[in-house]
Amino acid sequence: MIKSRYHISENVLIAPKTYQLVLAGEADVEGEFVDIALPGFYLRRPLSVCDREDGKLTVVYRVVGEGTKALSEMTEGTELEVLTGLGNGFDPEACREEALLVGGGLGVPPLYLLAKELKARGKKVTAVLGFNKAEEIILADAFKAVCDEVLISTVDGSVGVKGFVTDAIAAAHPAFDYFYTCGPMIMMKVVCAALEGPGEASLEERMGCGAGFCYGCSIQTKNGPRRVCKDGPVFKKEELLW
Amino acid sequence: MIKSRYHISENVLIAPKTYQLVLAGEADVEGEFVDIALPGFYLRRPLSVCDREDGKLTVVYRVVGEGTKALSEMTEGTELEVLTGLGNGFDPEACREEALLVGGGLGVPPLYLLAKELKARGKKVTAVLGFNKAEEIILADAFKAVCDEVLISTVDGSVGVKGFVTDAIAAAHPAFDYFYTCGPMIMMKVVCAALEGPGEASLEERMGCGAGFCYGCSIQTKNGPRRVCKDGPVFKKEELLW
Amino acid sequence: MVKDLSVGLCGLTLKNPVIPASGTFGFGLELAKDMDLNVLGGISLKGTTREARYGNPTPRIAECPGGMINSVGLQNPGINVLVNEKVPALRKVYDGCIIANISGFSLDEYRECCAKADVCEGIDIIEVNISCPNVHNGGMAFGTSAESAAEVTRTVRAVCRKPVFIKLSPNVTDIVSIARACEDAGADGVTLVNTFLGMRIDIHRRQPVIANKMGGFSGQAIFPIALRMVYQVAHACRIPVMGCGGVASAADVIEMMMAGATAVQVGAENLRNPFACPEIAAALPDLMEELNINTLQEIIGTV
Amino acid sequence: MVKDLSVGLCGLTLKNPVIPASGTFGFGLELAKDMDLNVLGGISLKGTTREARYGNPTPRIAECPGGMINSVGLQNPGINVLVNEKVPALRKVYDGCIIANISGFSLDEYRECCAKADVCEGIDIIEVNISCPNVHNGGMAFGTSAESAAEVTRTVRAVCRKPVFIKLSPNVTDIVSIARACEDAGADGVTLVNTFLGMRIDIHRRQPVIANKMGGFSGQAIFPIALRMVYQVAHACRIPVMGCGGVASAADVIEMMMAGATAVQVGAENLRNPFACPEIAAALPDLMEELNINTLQEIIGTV
Ligand SMILES: Cc1cc2nc3c(=O)[nH]c(=O)nc-3n(C[C@H](O)[C@H](O)[C@H](O)COP(=O)(O)OP(=O)(O)OC[C@H]3O[C@@H](n4cnc5c(N)ncnc54)[C@H](O)[C@@H]3O)c2cc1C
Ligand SMILES: Cc1cc2nc3c(=O)[nH]c(=O)nc-3n(C[C@H](O)[C@H](O)[C@H](O)COP(=O)(O)OP(=O)(O)OC[C@H]3O[C@@H](n4cnc5c(N)ncnc54)[C@H](O)[C@@H]3O)c2cc1C
Ligand SMILES: Cc1cc2nc3c(=O)[nH]c(=O)nc-3n(C[C@H](O)[C@H](O)[C@H](O)COP(=O)(O)O)c2cc1C
Ligand SMILES: Cc1cc2nc3c(=O)[nH]c(=O)nc-3n(C[C@H](O)[C@H](O)[C@H](O)COP(=O)(O)O)c2cc1C
Ligand code: FES
Ligand code: FES
Repeated sequence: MIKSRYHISENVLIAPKTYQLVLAGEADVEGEFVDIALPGFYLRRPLSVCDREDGKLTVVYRVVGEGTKALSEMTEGTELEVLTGLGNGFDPEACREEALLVGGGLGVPPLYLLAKELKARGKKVTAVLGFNKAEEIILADAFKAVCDEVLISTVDGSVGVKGFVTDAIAAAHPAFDYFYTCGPMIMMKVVCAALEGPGEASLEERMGCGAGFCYGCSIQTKNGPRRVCKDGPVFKKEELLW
Repeated sequence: MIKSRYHISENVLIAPKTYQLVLAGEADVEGEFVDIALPGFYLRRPLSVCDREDGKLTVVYRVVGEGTKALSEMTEGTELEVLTGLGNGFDPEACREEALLVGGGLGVPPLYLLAKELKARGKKVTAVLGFNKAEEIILADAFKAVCDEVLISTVDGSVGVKGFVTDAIAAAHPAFDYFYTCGPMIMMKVVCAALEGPGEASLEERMGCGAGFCYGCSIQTKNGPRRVCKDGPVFKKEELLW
Repeated sequence: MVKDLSVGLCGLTLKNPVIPASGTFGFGLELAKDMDLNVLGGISLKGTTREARYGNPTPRIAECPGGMINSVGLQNPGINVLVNEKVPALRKVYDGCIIANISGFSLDEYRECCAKADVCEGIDIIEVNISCPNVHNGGMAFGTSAESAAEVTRTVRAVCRKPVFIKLSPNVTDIVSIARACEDAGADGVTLVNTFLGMRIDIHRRQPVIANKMGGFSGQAIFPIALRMVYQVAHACRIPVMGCGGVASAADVIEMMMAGATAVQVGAENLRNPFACPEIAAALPDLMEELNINTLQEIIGTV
Repeated sequence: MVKDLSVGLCGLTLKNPVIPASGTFGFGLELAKDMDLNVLGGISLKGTTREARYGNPTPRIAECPGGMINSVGLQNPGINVLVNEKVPALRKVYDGCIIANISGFSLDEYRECCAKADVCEGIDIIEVNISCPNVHNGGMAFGTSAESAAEVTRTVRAVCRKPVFIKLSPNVTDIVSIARACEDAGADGVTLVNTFLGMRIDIHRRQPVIANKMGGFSGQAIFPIALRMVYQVAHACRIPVMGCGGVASAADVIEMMMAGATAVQVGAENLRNPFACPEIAAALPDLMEELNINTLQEIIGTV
């Protein structure tokens, strides 16, 4: 865990209420998510790392409350204090040859970095990305540039398969030996139940410290209590009790 | 009382820990002091108006705590929410012909606007300005440009009369029919006791609302309780109990 | 869709639930030139005692993170000036609910002041402060036990025909038992909460910031504790609750009402923003729209 | 001039008064890789009970202006794991004062846990939490009356040779009477304060934010109330006080000490800034210079 100052080098609207934030600062740091201090707010805001290179971190966030609203109003050059090196991310080594990535909404961005890591290891990568409607689609081109195949589903059918990610998977039957999923809890639960074989899911929980010492984010797993921020946020499918 | 947004058009160091702040916004507004909201601080900071023209307000402040420190670090263009139209200032009409202005340290700035107002009414104005030492002298040239005579005292004798404002007055014996004083409480008390004839003094008190409705700043006077922010901050010498 | 902001309180109808809290809005008159008072659902006037009081020595104000301490100490011109001058003058310019806030150092004083407030035409509700922590041997003692709270309630109840609200102190182990005691003793409602006893030290001068050492702490900082007490009392009593403590926005008003408050008082926030109450009242309709609320009355105590 | 930050506490010497508060720094080990723990005067470990506990359902955390609510609910691996694994592991990397924080649901549980902590070599001080508001029928009941607080104190005093601090709840009418009762029952010191019972409602979902409805409110917001209690107790009792509640800076540490605290615990601030304690300890010498303080010991209770 490292506490350091970053400055905003980009903070742009990429879909309704959804922003892509690029932070420049400290050279490449580890960690699945960052925890950003926002002036005037008591707790930090955890956001998953979507991409990372050349001392720049990209996160994609949706405005859901006062904190993300304040963040969305910050301009280029604004300094932010950020905790990095947090959380255990997806394990690209767990996949033997063919990976299936299943993302829903704001769960899509963290899978992007994983897709790059899997490709760097020579794996075949299929991504299934689910959204509510056409205008909410994010990062589709970025995934297409990296993955072997990208399937899109929308609830209203405006783009790709009409329905949920599971409908897109059922229709295309992609081959995979390991899956990775991130998105709304209910989506991940359904995905874990529907897909046979091993995989892992990235959870979300209200956090205090974000760094494993306040036990504010504990969940019960088959192996006893686990901290989402430190032992996760990514957990193996077999471990999860839902 | 008006609440409006100003932006900083100047915020420069003019003496050790002492800054001149020019706020641009709302056209000329009344009031002896303004009450500035500082992000991250619960209460506003009251600062006396030193000058006012063309929709610009000048205040001079010293860094004494966290709030003024934060203010001193703000750059040009920063927006601030300000309450204006607060307090009853000095009464330039109270002087018949010859006015004596007695200021000490950060009590000097508010007398500047008064000096201009007295001159506009054709009065003769003598200003006695007291400081600790040469480097802390502020606004001397501004006063010289406006007043008929300016006497300086410094505690260490580095400039002008060595000692306090009362020493400078005792040495020069300026003629006056009314005096106005602003500065440390102890200075004003001594000035009011030493000077014969009528005059008025500008008090300071910790404030809640700054606008006369919380009764946080009350003092006892010969005429009963008075609110420094609303009934003052300027009070007639005869009224004060010290 | 037009939003209905009105709430019913002891047979009165308030045009909206937003009320400046006692001591943080003077007698209303001080602000009459600066805003249209008639946008306010009610106004709780400065705490009044039998005799005129100067209050405590200054400094009376200390800043804190997210709040402030005051030790005004019930400066007021006395009950006769209230009923003969202040209330009639306010009534001329204000058509909403006028709440007289009464403090006392003895049962006699409470009885006498409340009786005078009861026959004062302009006053709609009598709010009895048994909680002010600033006065030695004063309000604090009455507000910190169920027995003495009930005693004050019975005393004033006997001399009032108007609705009587007892304003409780949060500096207690069990707020519910005190509220219940007031209800049983005939209170028409309770206002909660008053300030917390707090203190700050000036580490440079090595002295308390407040001349009186301690004072009443309030402001945004206390909101979660006040909200909890409103929730507990509203779910344990049948009389209405005026929620108070740390309210600073329209969202806070809604949160207090969902916790069980019928009306909501705004205190220290007025000191940092004299226009807080009119701004909050004006912001309510849009927020109601966002939250799918058509009438405020319907959300009271829904959580 | 070299500054002396050390303070004496029940015969122990702390290298400085800065101590992460129980529950906000895990068992110390969680942060051992991220900082040099040895810059801390002491560490109060996560609250421990007889049996392992998972604690309360999530969400357990709610943000507030200037503070937060937690309802962790004493998640811990049980006293045996504490004394056999956690403390020995921490002792290997940490040479300061190790404080075991013990909670219980019965006198028996307190007795058994404290007895085990007392014979655990690495533990220097036993801090008995009689105040955690998260557990039904739990700590709250013990901490809210002088009698039951004294009862717990006597019970654990009888089985401990190490210094025993009783950690008090601020959710009480009269903190002084409770502290005095603990002193009379043999406590070597008191820690004050624990969290305030608080609540937040999510107005969009119309539900409490915290799964358990209410939880413990703490952080900067409570500083003025905590400071007042420290002042009152330090001036009424002869045993040392560990001050806690809203401390977020070196200036806050000095203010707590001037109010009467011998050592100062930092709680929620660690959650928003994991490096808060080392940063505060590092900032003390310069601040002492500015305030003309040479040894911290000399300022304790000077106001
Ligand atoms: C490990 C992790 C990774 C995340 N990654 C992303 C991401 O990449 N993009 C994105 O848009 N969002 C992400 N989130 C959710 C994001 O943290 C919240 O949307 C954000 O904190 C909301 O802040 P707010 O002030 O706008 O909302 P408010 O509701 O005003 O926040 C109030 C409090 O609740 C917390 N909170 C609110 N919603 C959530 C939530 N869903 N999860 C956790 N805490 C919450 C806030 O952090 C804050 O403490 C992630 C959450 C976690 C735990
Ligand atoms: C009517 C009036 C006019 C003033 N005009 C000027 C001016 O022109 N130039 C100038 O330098 N100062 C002036 N002051 C004093 C100025 O308001 C304080 O120095 C300033 O508020 C300190 O803020 P801080 O955050 O730096 O100090 P802190 O000590 O951190 O402030 C803590 C709290 O105490 C209050 N406070 C601290 N010192 C004073 C004080 N001396 N008077 C009133 N409140 C105080 C602050 O407003 C704040 O609420 C004036 C005060 C009043 C009442
Ligand atoms: C400056 C000031 C003066 C107050 N005077 C009174 C009073 O006279 N009577 C009373 O019942 N409450 C008084 N209070 C308490 C408030 O009415 C209110 O109950 C308390 O401040 C909590 O609300 P808040 O957090 O919104 O400030 C006063 C509060 C402040 C800040
Ligand atoms: C997440 C969290 C967990 C806590 N757990 C405990 C605990 O196990 N035992 C205890 O005595 N106090 C516990 N506390 C209370 C703190 O130790 C401290 O007394 C309180 O938070 C006030 O200090 P603060 O305002 O600095 O947070 C906890 C506080 C927090 C925020
Ligand atoms: S948020 Fe503190 S342990 Fe996970
Ligand atoms: S500061 Fe509120 S009346 Fe003067």
